[in-house]
Amino acid sequence: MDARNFTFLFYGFLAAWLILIVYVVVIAARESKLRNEIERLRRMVEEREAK
Amino acid sequence: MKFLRLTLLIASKDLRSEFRTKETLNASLSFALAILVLFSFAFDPDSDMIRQIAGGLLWMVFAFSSALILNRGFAREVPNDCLDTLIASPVSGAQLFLGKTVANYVLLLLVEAVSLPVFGVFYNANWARRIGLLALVFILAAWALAVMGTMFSALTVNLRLRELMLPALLYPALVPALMAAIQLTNLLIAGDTVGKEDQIWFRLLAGFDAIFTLLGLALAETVFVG
Amino acid sequence: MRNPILYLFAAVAAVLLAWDLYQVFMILPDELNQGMIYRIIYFHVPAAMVAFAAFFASLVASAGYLTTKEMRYDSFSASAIEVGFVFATVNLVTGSIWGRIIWGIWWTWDARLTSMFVCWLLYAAYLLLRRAIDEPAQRARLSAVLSIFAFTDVVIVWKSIEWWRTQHPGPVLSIRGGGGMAPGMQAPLYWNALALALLATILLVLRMRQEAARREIDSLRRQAYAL
Amino acid sequence: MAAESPAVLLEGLWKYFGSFPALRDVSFAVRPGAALALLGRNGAGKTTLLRILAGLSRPDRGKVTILGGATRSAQVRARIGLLGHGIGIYDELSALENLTFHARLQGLAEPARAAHAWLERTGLHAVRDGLAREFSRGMRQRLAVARAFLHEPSLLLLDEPFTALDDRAIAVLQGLLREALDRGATVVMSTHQLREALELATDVAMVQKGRVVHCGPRTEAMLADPALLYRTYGEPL
Repeated sequence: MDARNFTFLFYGFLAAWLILIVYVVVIAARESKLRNEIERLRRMVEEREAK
Repeated sequence: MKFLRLTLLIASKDLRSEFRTKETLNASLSFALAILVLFSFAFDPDSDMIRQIAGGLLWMVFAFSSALILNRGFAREVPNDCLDTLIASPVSGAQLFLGKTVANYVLLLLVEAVSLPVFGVFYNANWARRIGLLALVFILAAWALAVMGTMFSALTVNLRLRELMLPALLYPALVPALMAAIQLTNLLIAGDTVGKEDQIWFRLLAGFDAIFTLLGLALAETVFVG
Repeated sequence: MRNPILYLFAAVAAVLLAWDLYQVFMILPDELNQGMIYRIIYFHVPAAMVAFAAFFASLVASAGYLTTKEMRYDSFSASAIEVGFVFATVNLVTGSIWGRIIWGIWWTWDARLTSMFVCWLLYAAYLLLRRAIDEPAQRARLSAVLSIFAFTDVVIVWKSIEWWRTQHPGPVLSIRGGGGMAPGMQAPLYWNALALALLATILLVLRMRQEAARREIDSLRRQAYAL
Repeated sequence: MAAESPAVLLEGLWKYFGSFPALRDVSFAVRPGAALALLGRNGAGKTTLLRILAGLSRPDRGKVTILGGATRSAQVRARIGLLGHGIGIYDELSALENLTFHARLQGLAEPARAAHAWLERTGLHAVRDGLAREFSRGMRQRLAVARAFLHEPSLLLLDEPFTALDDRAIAVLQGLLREALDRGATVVMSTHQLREALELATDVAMVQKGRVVHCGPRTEAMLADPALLYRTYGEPL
């Protein structure tokens, strides 16, 4: 019982941290996507203004 | 009094155009009946089984078939920009919301009134033993469906994914009310009394109705006017 | 991550979490009935606290948006719900793992668990709704209304252990009048809640910057197509 | 006459979609009995402006006074007539039911009588019991015009009123607009049909990228050369 007890405690903490880490990764990925989108639109606005 | 006049005007307009075509009502009813038939094949309905699944089955049927009605409530206003015309007219957001809710409520009660006897026939259930309280459950829970459904269909009426968003929002929000309705329906169809322990479900239903009716009335104007 | 205050928050959170882990694993004894698994409470309960605090903050910000129409409130509200949603997920997952040991099952449909799951679904629907609306002001308005509606379920989760007899334990913390937990065991829980709250604040700030970037994208897009 | 308060008064109006300003510091007044034509390219902000006047949308900054009251107040809403892009007619209801519903909605004392009278005026009385969805396009449009006019509104808000109409409906609408102006009603309309609009208009406002760049009386020169304003403000038509 106690061995399983310990394993599951480990799983619990692991799962909790994993969820948080995944979220941080999601945020980071989104960050670069947003930055690219802003760049793209800025260029588009400049181009259209130049015309 | 003036508040109710315009509310009822909206409701009667909706009901009149629904009863003219009966499109939604027919679709919703045949959907409800189809589920009832399918389930009677899936389970071998003996009296013990009925005791356990009656509430769940009935409220699943109502919840799913009501989505058609609730979706249509505001979708009806979309084609010719009728919603804009209504919002610009002297009817207030709260009156419009309540009128739509009442119209949906009447249609939902109709679906329930047809489905319940059909359920009794298909499943050999003697559902009328505690008809008074059962009616109260249906009246309260149908209002919960109507009020929540009308609010969320007002929220989603102008969205691209209207038909997809409504169920995604509506069903989680309805869970407390549906749970209460299922528990009480199970008890009452089995002919049991509602003990002290189960009073909470009635309170939950009534509270749900009251809170969301008030929230809906308070926020309707915000939802309609951008 | 350029803001020094954020670094400070991160440092404090890290120290607190390390100290807490030390306390929880090295100092505190096993619980009488549960053995060592009870230690999961130090994540399970603070995660719920943080999630509910975030949802409440979003409720306030939503009301703020509806009265002032300031987009800042909308950014805050959306960010708080997303972060709160993550912590709600942590709460559900850790709870489920705990339940597997204590009750022998991953999940049971009692009032507490069900209402929490519904709460999770509702806020997931909120995040879905935001993606379905393109026009920023409309998105802000409608999601503010949904945030207000959804919060009623948080109240139900909160009160569920008093309203129903649930498999989930009743209040154990002394601040809610429960007495199930020794004071020595409660202190690390509060400290951990503080640490997670700091972590949530950092995530919230990062997330709000992204909302600002999104707003810029919206206006650039309008500009580009209006030219 | 000079002391009369304006029918529509806009002061420093801003409307944002996100951070994009669709209306930027719009201010003007329309005196009672005037017919204002809002000109401008698509996306200039004409529809946004009309939606704010109709109470369908709230400005983010600035003040709107309509017929001496605030938009969205019940008294004001009972006095405006709106004819937008959509016709605001229910397809499953008959012509008579549609008009009776709107007459009730507007709180008319004798809704049925008003409905019959307006069916008569728009030449739809013979088909009053036909469902709106069975009507031809032109008939539906005339029904929509009747719907917008039947409570004799003091302020008419028309968004591109001539665009979707056929000749007969345009004739009906023009007749009704003249009559409304004669009884002292105010008209604000956005339009691309320059000639029809300018013939009716007493005033003209030019909207460009959310700004009102010109607002003044309609002149004979404009009537003679409908594109004049567009050329003056450097906007190719």
